[in-house]
Amino acid sequence: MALTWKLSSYWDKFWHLANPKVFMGWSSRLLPIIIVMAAFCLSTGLIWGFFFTPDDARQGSTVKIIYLHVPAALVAINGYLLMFIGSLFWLIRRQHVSVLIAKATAPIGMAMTAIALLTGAIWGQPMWGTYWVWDPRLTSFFVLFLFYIGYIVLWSAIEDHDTAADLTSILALVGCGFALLSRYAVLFWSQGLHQGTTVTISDGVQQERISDVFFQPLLLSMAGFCLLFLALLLIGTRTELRARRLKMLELREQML
Amino acid sequence: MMPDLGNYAVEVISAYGLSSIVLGFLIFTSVVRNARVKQRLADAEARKDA
Amino acid sequence: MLHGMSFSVSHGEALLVRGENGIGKTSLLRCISGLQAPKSGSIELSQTLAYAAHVDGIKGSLSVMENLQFWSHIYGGSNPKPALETYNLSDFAQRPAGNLSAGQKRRLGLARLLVTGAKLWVLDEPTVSLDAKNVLLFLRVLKDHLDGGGAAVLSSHIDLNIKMKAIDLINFKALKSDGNFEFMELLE
Amino acid sequence: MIKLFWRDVTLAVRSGGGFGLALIFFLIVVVLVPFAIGSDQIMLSKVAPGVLWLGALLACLLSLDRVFGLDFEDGTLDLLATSPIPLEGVYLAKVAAHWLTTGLPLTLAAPIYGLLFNLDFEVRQLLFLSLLFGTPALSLIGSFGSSLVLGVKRGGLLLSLLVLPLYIPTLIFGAQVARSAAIGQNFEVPLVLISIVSLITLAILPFAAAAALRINLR
Repeated sequence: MALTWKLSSYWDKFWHLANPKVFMGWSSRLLPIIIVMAAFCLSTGLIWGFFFTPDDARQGSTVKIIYLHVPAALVAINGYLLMFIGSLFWLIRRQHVSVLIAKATAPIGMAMTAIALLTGAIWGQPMWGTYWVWDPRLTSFFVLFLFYIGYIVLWSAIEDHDTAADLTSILALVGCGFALLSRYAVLFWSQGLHQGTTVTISDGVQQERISDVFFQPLLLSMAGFCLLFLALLLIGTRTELRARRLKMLELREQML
Repeated sequence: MMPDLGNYAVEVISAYGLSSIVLGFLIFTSVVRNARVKQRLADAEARKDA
Repeated sequence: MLHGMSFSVSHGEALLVRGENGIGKTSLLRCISGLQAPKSGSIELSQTLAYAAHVDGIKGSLSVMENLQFWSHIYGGSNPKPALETYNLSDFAQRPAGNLSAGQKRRLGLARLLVTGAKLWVLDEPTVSLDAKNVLLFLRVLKDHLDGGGAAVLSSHIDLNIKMKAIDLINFKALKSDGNFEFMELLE
Repeated sequence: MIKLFWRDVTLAVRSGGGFGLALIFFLIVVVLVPFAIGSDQIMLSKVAPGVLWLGALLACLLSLDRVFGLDFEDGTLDLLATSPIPLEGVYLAKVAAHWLTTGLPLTLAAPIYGLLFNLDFEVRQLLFLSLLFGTPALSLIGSFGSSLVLGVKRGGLLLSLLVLPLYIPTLIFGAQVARSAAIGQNFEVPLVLISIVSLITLAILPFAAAAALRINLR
């Protein structure tokens, strides 16, 4: 019994973190640290990868694009999962902060998907001879890009905040299911051209036998991208919270 | 200092260039929007208390 | 939007919701009928409910009879004929509902209430676009409904001369209290 | 619920526009293809299964905003929401009515339109089969989309933007079945997969759509 009691107190404390005022508090303290760490990891990772790693035997210097493509792809996929979780918590507990986290994640996720697509296409160009190849990995990122756009457009299409939050959350939940379905449909649809992705990460980016010299800078730039994502997310969520409060105040002014 | 990028220099540079443009735009918009909303909120709060 | 109110309606009673336009009458009625979840507090419904709003939900390309038959099936198949007679729409039965007048459409909407056989009627301005004769007709039907153990919650601008409890929605600025009903304020 | 289904079917038949429009749109799209791609038979027959599937999908998309739009405007949806039928039931009845009045006619028309590309019987048969199993998913997903955009004024464009990405698995598997005869692969696997997609959507979407309807009726 004691265990469950302790667990629930953690759980409540966790919810306490998500209360708007408390969130604004700890996020403002955490933000500067994250920004500094993100800047550090990003710069060292990219500079190290760009300047101090040898060319790959087969691909020549294009392998340097790896330091952009893989981290961006990683953030793009996890961004959508975060939106799924944020929407779920909104629908279950009406947590304003969690739905605003989902809302703030979308543009960042979309930008990261765009970067993954751009760098993927450019990276593939020398080997495949054309800029855009209907390769399963790139195509499923394109599908993910469409899902992001749908989510963002739905937000802007509905005036009332709570209705928009509810409907976009439902779209995110359903969209996530279909994103997985589309992923496997795309894999089924074509025989993969992609060179097998670079690092094993649970969300399906498979292992690539790459030597250590490429690996360390890659880890750093991945950390950099994730921290950048977190920083932008906190800024975005704080903006959304403030925007919501602003709208409340303006509504109240009209009513008086 | 510039590493010899061999015949794929254009690709690598354009990849980094494009990505930094997208990232730059993303960072710029989120920071600017944050500041603008912060400002308008401060005005609204001031109006409320006045 | 509505805050701090509680009331109950039992068999044979009708509750009139009064207040200026846009003060929350409709959202209260929608809240009762379950279309809108209350922010706090609860709504207990012991009986089946039929809701009727400004828009009657009548399909133009279906005939009057088909419209009523549809609703009778949805609510468990009572025969629509008597409802047509009480609102003397029987001679329009086969006519497509599209070319009925506003008043006739409103009567068809009210006839739907009879067909549903629901005990609790939630009506939003039921007498709109009805001429005096038909308003009396409606009041008689409402009275029979109440005497038959039914209940109703309705909002209306004209005074319906039926013994009815009333509840006034008042803008939160002017707060006054009377009778046994807790008062409503308009607060976010 | 069955009565709601029949009422919707009679409404669609009476108003006439409904499925006739979708069929004509489908025909136009199909006829436009040779103008776009050129009249060389080999090319056309290679492209035909995909084009027919895409045409059916777009025609299906066309008629979606009428699924809930009409009832929302004239207040019927409010009355249905307060009736004893659950909103999930209302959604399923609407989907069935949409499928019968749009999905099925498209499925029947596709093999006939296939003649324009002189596809042989086997390919047209597979086309029919894949559409038969695929169009229910198109109606299910589409109606879910139309319940999402109910409150939005000009929701038509937004509806396509939201629904088309969700159509991708169905389109891929459906076109694969239709193409399998031409490229000599077996058609059973994609056919099973498309049915799985339809079943999954049948299982999940009613609850999501009912939730969306409840929110939009607030």
